[in-house]
Amino acid sequence: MTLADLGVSLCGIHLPNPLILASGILGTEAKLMARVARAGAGAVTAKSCSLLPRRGHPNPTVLAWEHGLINAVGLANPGVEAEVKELRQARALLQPLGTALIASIFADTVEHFAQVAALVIEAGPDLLEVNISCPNVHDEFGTPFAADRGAAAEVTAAVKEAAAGRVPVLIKLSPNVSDIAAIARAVEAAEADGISAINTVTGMVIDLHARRPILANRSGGLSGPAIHPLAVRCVYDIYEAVRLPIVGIGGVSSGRDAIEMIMAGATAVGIGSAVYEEGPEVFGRILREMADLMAELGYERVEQMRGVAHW
Amino acid sequence: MTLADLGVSLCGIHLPNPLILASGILGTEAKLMARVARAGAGAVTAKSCSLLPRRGHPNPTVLAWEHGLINAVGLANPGVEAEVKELRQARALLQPLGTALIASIFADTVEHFAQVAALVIEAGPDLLEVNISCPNVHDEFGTPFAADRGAAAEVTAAVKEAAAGRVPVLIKLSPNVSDIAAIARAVEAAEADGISAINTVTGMVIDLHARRPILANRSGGLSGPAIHPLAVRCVYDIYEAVRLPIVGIGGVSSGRDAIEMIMAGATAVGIGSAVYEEGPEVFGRILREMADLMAELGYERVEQMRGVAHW
Amino acid sequence: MKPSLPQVARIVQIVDESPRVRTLVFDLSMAADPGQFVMAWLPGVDEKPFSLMRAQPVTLTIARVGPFSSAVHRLGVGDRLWLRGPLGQPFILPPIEAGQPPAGGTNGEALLLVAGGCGVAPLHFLAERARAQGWEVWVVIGAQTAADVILANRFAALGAQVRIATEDGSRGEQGLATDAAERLLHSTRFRMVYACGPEPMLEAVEGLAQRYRLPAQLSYERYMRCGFGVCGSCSRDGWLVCRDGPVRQVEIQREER
Amino acid sequence: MKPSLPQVARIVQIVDESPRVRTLVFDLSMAADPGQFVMAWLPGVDEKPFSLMRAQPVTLTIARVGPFSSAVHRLGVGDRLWLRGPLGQPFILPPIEAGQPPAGGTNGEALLLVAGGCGVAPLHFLAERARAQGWEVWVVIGAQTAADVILANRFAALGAQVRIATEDGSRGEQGLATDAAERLLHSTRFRMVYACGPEPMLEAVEGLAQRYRLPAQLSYERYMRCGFGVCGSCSRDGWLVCRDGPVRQVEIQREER
Ligand SMILES: Cc1cc2nc3c(=O)[nH]c(=O)nc-3n(C[C@H](O)[C@H](O)[C@H](O)COP(=O)(O)OP(=O)(O)OC[C@H]3O[C@@H](n4cnc5c(N)ncnc54)[C@H](O)[C@@H]3O)c2cc1C
Ligand SMILES: Cc1cc2nc3c(=O)[nH]c(=O)nc-3n(C[C@H](O)[C@H](O)[C@H](O)COP(=O)(O)OP(=O)(O)OC[C@H]3O[C@@H](n4cnc5c(N)ncnc54)[C@H](O)[C@@H]3O)c2cc1C
Ligand SMILES: Cc1cc2nc3c(=O)[nH]c(=O)nc-3n(C[C@H](O)[C@H](O)[C@H](O)COP(=O)(O)O)c2cc1C
Ligand SMILES: Cc1cc2nc3c(=O)[nH]c(=O)nc-3n(C[C@H](O)[C@H](O)[C@H](O)COP(=O)(O)O)c2cc1C
Ligand code: FES
Ligand code: FES
Repeated sequence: MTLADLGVSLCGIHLPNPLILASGILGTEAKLMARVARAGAGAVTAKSCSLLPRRGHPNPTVLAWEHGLINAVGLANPGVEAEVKELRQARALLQPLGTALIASIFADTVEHFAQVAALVIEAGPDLLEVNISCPNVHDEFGTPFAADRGAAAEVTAAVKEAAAGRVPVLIKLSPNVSDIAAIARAVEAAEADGISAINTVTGMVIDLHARRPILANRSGGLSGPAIHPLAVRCVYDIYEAVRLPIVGIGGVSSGRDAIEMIMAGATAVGIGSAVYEEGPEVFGRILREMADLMAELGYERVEQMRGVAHW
Repeated sequence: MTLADLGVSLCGIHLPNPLILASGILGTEAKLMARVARAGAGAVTAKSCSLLPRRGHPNPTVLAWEHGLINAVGLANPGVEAEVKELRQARALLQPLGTALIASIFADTVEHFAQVAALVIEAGPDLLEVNISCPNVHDEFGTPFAADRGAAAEVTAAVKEAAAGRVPVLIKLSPNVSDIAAIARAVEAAEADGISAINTVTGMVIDLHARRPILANRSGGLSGPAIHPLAVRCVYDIYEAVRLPIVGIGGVSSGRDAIEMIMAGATAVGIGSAVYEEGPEVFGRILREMADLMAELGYERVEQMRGVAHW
Repeated sequence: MKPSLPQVARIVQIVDESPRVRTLVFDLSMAADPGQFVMAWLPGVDEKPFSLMRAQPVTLTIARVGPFSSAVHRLGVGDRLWLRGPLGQPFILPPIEAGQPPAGGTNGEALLLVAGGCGVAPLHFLAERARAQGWEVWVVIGAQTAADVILANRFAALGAQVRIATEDGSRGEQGLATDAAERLLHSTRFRMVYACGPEPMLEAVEGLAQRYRLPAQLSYERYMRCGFGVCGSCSRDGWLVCRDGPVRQVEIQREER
Repeated sequence: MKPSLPQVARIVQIVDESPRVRTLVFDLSMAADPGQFVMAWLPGVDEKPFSLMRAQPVTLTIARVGPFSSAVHRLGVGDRLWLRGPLGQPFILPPIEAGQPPAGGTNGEALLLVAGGCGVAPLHFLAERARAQGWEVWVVIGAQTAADVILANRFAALGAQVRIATEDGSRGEQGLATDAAERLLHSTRFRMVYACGPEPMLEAVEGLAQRYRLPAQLSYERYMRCGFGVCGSCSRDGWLVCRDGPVRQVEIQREER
């Protein structure tokens, strides 16, 4: 079994293997993304960017607890203009490696989503991921776009129009909803090309001596091993609901976890927090574990495993 | 610091300490509940019961994964008639220990909730917990009552009417929603006496060799350490939203975790999956840890810590 | 949390012990003690507890009595079952005092094992351990009829003294296992009584042990879900078969007078 | 996942090193090596990285330069700070070959430490370790003016050779730390060069090390969020100061001709 057998096609884009660096992890710099690509990632996602630069929240912003990470970086980013430069450089570095580049965007309004999308596409990413887990400012309760079928569909339609067929659009869903399949259906109806699931799970860690939440933002997003079965369930539910390809993300830290995601229905698998334990080299280990497991399970290609846990 | 100092009042009911055995864990038999009371619990919650007996889902129904448990017992229970007998016996066994008894009910319709409530109250529990994390059959999508403000409020109002002031009513909320505070507000408006939060988080574990979810029900409820920061966040959000007492439940397995819940706003703290590691004796250990930590932090009574993480 | 997800295991050998009972040997080993059990999962069918008949390699002796056990009986060599465990509290051998039991000897004290139905499985595992420590082991195997007597020659091969009791007298002594056990208790000095089988048999053995002023260890069965002391499904008046048991230690009762 | 939540620590001693720099000693110890750092959290204020000046007990040397460091300077003995770590890759002492360095001697090879600003903190920790292993240690402390020179007599107390360079010549040699370092490199045989300080200084030291064909270890600073290689905030062209560093190993370059 050679690594070449791990290749998959995501929205028509060939990935040398199904492992994708998730957004917000090491995706701040072109050279850092190239390093992750060299470590084995089949695609890398850049840190989500917005129209204007954002400083993000004050520290503490990222912590490791016993069963995962929690973060409230607050979507710090240099703004789309600087991001386009970084993405162009990343693209040049990734192309010889055969690694796909995924741009990630977010915004506060539907209109801004469309604007950032149009601008970021200029950098020529292979795919565009739309992070809709941010609050919807049109909504009186500040409900995140990802928690509302209508808002999620509106963003999808606006970004799709801005993309004008130049790049496939992945909509990244939040697990902090009661029915993720319903959101997935809304996003499919609005003609998304694929779905990324999941973003982080809202949580909080309080320090007893400080008598307050440790993150400056109080609550933050949980990721890593703790959220893995929750993510697998979301991918499973979405696969039952829609025909779109899914990037399964959440707590994947082994070949076993990655194949579990694929059996739940994922076409490709995002890796974020697992970088914590062993750095970018985690990609190589997971790929080796996947290849060994596929041989043991009698699979020759990744697609053969996709969705087999549904029957 | 003696254990007596750990006493709290929950909806006017005195608990010798804030630790409550959560519903569905060892709450199947009067003698088992008495055993947990002797091990140190300040209150014990019986397994949720319904109008008619239920066999529950076929096995596998309960599994331990690396960071917690996952279960789909399917609310197996002997029905309210048998439950009343068990609760009466439990009450007799608990009274000399000073441990409070909490009955737990669920149903498929608002009317059935009221009926089970009226029947179960005959057993004379100290508190009544209403598990609304089951699907709402009035809703075309089968949304759980706990995921819908209107449905949650309706159940609350119906059970409150059935209880007719004879027993305080706790509504148990689900974390599988986008805005748990909104549900809490609806439940408060419908005159709940308190809130229990949280029930399990929906998840799934797939076996690679079997190529299917391990639980016979496919998906199940995650509990234990993995969900603790999610539960703390829910309690924190609910405390900001309502004035009701809160039973904080989810992944509590140490004195630190319990105090974290209380600082987030909990009046009492549920313990479920932590029984896995060391059996009912876990209550004694957590109480000792709480007492030691309170001494270290300079608190003399549990109420002094309640909600201090809000400022 | 120590993980306890099911592990896949392949059947490498099947031995028919009787028309209704077969022993399955797997390509998996566990660190476990006699009396401990595993939860065996057959995807799409069910998950049920089974005592280890041996742990290295994992070996189960399963009677065909209902849907799940029948499904297991339909499996052949090369087929798979998923196991989680070992679970529960094991049988405990009496502490060995200095120089005792002497190799091959017993210092006048032996162990009495009383098995009914599939209760032979964990007791065979126990007999193996006990013999390895030099204990003299007596086994009473109870069954309805000759065809249901299982593992008798395996016990004999371990060097255990075997007594068979069938209700219809078609093999060994006629009567219940506990009758045969009582006759042994008359004639031999025992240190400990172990039993696994139907609950009425366990009750009778408890009575016998008390009468002969011997400590006993009895292994129980109950419907199980979690298998690790959380769900409360297997409670016997507050005693959890899965976690506190399946083996219950019965001390010598003070004489009441 | 190894947990790395902040641990509360109480200040047990404060030493003013200069008008702008103080050393805080905490009631907490860590297993850590010189060059590693901690993230220090002051609830309601901020969380920032600081090199360990000592690990047992944890000791930090902090310059008052902005909002966070000023808030730390407002703390007194008995006040608390929350620390997580140790984080990052440490300085590495050269391997000791059999019988070398001889106790108290150096076999003609010494270690050169070049410190600018708060860079003295981790280098003091390193000097302590190196001296304990018997290495001869030379330290160059660079500062703008005499008042900014810190820890000089502490290094001397360890038995290190101390050279001071101030830009205004108010103490020690006049000029940059790297000028003084170059003079030492002329006259003494060194085995390794270590440096911590402002980035232009590190660049100059790297050039010196290359010129004198010595390996170097340089410690960098960058704005940090996670401190453990996840968020990408501290990247220097793909090299993560928090995880790959803060210490960068510079091998002896092959001569280009
Ligand atoms: C700790 C523990 C250890 C066990 N060890 C073994 C073992 O080593 N071997 C084994 O075959 N079973 C063992 N069992 C029983 C086993 O778990 C199942 O109950 C049995 O396989 C029946 O399941 P089923 O679905 O086939 O039939 P069911 O439909 O559950 O049962 C059919 C009928 O058979 C009865 N029955 C259940 N088990 C037995 C039995 N062993 N012998 C005779 N009648 C029975 C039931 O009471 C019921 O009336 C053990 C149970 C426990 C709790
Ligand atoms: C790995 C690492 C180790 C560090 N170790 C130490 C240490 O041991 N002691 C220490 O005092 N700081 C150390 N720092 C710097 C420290 O983390 C903070 O940057 C510093 O305390 C300034 O924070 P502030 O909020 O007070 O000021 P800011 O507003 O962040 O900074 C104010 C100004 O001071 C400059 N500045 C930042 N750090 C220093 C410094 N050390 N000396 C002079 N000017 C500076 C900034 O560039 C800025 O212009 C270290 C940083 C890293 C990355
Ligand atoms: C520090 C950090 C920063 C993140 N930033 C982003 C982001 O900018 N945009 C985004 O869509 N997701 C972001 N995420 C979410 C991840 O992309 C991913 O969905 C989540 O962490 C779950 O995957 P994991 O368990 O493998 O980490 C971030 C996660 C972490 C831990
Ligand atoms: C095996 C099992 C069965 C449960 N059954 C019920 C139930 O019947 N009713 C209910 O309200 N909650 C039930 N729960 C949820 C628990 O009461 C609790 O809310 C949840 O497990 C989180 O707490 P923990 O992390 O301490 O276990 C069950 C949980 C488990 C693990
Ligand atoms: S089977 Fe769950 S407690 Fe015994
Ligand atoms: S501070 Fe996050 S990667 Fe270095």
